[in-house]
Amino acid sequence: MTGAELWTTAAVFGPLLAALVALGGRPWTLKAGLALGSGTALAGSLGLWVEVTRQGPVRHLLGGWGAPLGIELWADGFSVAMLTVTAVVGAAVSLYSLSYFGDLSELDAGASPAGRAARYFAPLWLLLWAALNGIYLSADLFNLYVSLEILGLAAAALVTLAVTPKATVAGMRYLIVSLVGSMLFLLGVALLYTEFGTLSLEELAAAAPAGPMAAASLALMTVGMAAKTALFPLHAWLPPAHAGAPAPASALLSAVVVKGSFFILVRLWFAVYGGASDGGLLLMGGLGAAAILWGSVLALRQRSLKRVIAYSTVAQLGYLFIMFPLLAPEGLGAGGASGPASPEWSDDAWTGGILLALSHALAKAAMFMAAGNMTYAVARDALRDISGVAHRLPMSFLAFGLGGLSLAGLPPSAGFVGKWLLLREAISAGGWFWVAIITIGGLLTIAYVLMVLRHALDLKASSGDFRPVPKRMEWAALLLALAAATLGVRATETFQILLQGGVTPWS
Amino acid sequence: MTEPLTVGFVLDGLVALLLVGLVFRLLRTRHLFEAIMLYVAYGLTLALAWVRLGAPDIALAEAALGAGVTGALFLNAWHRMAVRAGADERLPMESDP
Amino acid sequence: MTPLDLYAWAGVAVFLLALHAVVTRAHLIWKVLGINLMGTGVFLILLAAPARRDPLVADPLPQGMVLTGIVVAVAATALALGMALRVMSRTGSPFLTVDPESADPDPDAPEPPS
Amino acid sequence: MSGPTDPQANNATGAASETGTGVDHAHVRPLLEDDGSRDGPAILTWMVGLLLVPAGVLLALGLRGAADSRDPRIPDLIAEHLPETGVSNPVTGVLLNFRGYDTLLEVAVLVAAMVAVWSLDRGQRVFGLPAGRARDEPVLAAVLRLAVPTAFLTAVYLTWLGSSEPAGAFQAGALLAGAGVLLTVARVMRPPTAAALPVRIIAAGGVAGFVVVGIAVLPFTGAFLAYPEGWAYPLILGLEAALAVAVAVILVELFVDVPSIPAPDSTLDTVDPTGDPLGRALAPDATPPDPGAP
Repeated sequence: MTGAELWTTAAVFGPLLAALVALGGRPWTLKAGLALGSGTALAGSLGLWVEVTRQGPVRHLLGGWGAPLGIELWADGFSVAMLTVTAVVGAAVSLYSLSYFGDLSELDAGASPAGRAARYFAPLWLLLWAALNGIYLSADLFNLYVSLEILGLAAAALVTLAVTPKATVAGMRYLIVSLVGSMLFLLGVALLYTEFGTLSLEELAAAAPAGPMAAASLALMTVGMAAKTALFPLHAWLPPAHAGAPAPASALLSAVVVKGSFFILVRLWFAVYGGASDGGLLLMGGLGAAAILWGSVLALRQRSLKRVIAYSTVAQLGYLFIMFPLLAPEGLGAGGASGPASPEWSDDAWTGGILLALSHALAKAAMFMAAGNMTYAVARDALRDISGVAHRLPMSFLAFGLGGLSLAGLPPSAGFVGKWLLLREAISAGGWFWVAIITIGGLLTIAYVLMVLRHALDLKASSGDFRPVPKRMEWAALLLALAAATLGVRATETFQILLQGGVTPWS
Repeated sequence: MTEPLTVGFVLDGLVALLLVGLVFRLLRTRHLFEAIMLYVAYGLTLALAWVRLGAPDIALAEAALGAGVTGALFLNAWHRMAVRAGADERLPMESDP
Repeated sequence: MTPLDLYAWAGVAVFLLALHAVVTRAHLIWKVLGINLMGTGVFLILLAAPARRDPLVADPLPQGMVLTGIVVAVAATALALGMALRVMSRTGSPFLTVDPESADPDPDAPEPPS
Repeated sequence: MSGPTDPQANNATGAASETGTGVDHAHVRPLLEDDGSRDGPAILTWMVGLLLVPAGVLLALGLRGAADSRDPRIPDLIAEHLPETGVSNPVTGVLLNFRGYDTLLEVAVLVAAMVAVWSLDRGQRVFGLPAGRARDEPVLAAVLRLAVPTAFLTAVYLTWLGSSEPAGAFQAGALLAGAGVLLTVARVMRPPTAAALPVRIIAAGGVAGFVVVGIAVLPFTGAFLAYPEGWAYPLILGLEAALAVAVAVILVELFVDVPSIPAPDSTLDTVDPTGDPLGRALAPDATPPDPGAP
């Protein structure tokens, strides 16, 4: 047994075991479960970070079989980066949830919606966490499908912990989209297995899938995963679901859950399909650009706090898809000509794009938690109702502002470094369209963040009723926001880990 | 069409056709109960298809889980809706303490 | 054309018919039925299409995948039905009638232009 | 707020259909029948259909003759390594040895669905005979006396048989669940409740067994779930037994614990849609609305 086996086991099976502990239904089992899950996930991701830095990508042959008969866990820099940011966000949200759901000693009855939410948030979230870590580490197509199903069921259930009719409907819609997406993915898996006789991502990459059936599989799996990632124009389910869920669930869904299917998309398009075709990459980038504009404009038009943040997620996810065409800069000048993409991958686009995904996870979790604090305090969600809340919750206000700073891409945040790298790549490749989109998107982000801050600072219409917010909830939001705002300073370490394995780890 | 037309081939053709026909019917009908009954029939036909495809493990699982348990889950949901709609009062709903 | 092809084609037909129903039918229970049937369509393809040594015995690996898939489908169907029932208990309708996009939480706020 | 979202209207129609003597046809139709008026315009239905036809043709062409034209590498590999798995049924070998991790996650999906269903609504409302009635119904009593022990024995047999013949834990679990649902509906057995600790422990036992075995063998074989030499058969049999029981309990839970309409706790329907998503009152000391209040 080497470090790889130990740390991958901790990252996947630690949270899974913790979910079973949390199922005990007593206040202490919930706390023990969250502590065990956070601890094993943090230990696993840090251990793998060290391991991968030292010896490059590592693997764990589950059952001792290895591909193609067995299932392999596989960790490269991309996996480790996603694991780590999920662990950090997850630990903070777990801490936050202990206070948000109120007095845990009253949850035995489970009769009130609040009691049920307190009781079932932890087991659902820990199952989801195990599934996410499983996705980041999986090197097997069918295993990805099973993990995705855990992810989808638990995520939809987190939305319906909120009892309003709107949240129930939003959760149902999310579940339907998620299940249909899984089915499309599964059909793609079936076609690939029929055609190439393997489920291992690495063997598939070696087979360099091409031809009509390979293309059909990629199309099916891309539509399925794009729906789960809420890529424009399949995003309509996201704002009501993320805005309607309880605050800790919103933070997790926006910050890390959508990244699970995004991770699979990146793995498929680049590691397995070797970039597919230039035309396909440009299409994905175009959808990302549309998402940035559409999501940002709609965020500006919202009248409720959490919906602004939810639409901002639609927009920010767009940036992650702008990375697709920029990774193969040679394809940009060709104006959409199809054909195999260039094998020369752009390190700038890769590190910039993934850094944006990481910083969005930190910033968005902080913003949803800060928003959760504000709505917790006034028990209202409209922008008007949070007027003047900045004076009573200065820490949450600061957390929201710092998160917004990172989203908008102002220095020294990680969002700044990520956007700057993408911009540099776009400029050097002559892709002026992408330069314009990135810039406009940044300005719109500043606009909707300022819109929220202006309401929060508005002294004239300070609301009367105010519920005190536990300090732990304020600290959790602020710490994550600080991490997002200062990650840019320590970006070098992230670059080093992301280049372990790089864009195409199996070539 | 190089193979000779055998009894087995005709049987497989009929099973495949029946599968598609049942699905078409159950997705088009407007009556929930009818759709659920057709779903159970589809599950049992599917079990037959698994036997023909040389997968007896799956046939057993399909009959028990696919047609049996899933059919029961749909019927359970139907019953809860029927009680709400006042259409079925034979088995009353009871709340356990 | 072989008997196996017939089942694979039936799988394609079932998958697409079910997908069509999920997209176009508004009643939640039919949507759940459709999602479940999409899965069975994939199972048909998985057992009929991959290579096999003995024409009378399916490849054991897809058999394992399908068995796993059936259990996952039962779990997903059960939750989807439970959630559909809760939608009916909260909104009184088996359709997704409360459009989460339309209503603004603040009744006094000006409607966002659309 | 109006129409179907109005909590008052919701309660009123619920009460009417419960107290009314006849069948409320106006109300049955939207729930149990679908006249299609809520579906999108017909042109949309046709356009989606037309889009899917070429997809179907392409897939059908691509799959034509697939089974015969490819190299059966995996079936050969499985046949070659089956003796090392400790079982002789190749499907069981795939499920519990080659791809045991998938089976572990598959049971975790069941657990996730069960927890999610528990989180949807309070308690459980079981449809069935009044308590104790099963004894007065000779036919039902006879069926129960015959079917339940048979199902139990068959389940044990199927679990054991799985190592060599087409059977296994999931089929056995489904059979046990059938017996459990029968007993519950006949009110012979109290339905297992979400609050009962034994239910949680048994339901979690499948995943827990897998993870504990997987971690326990890690120091000896250097890989998660890699059974040590000679231990494969007993470990697989033990895991199958835990799985069968866990699957049975989870399936019964999924049957009895889905919400009913209307939910009896009317407080849920009076949640202020603009306020706290968990329906809590603003003031920390404010008492929640009385569920029994008219």
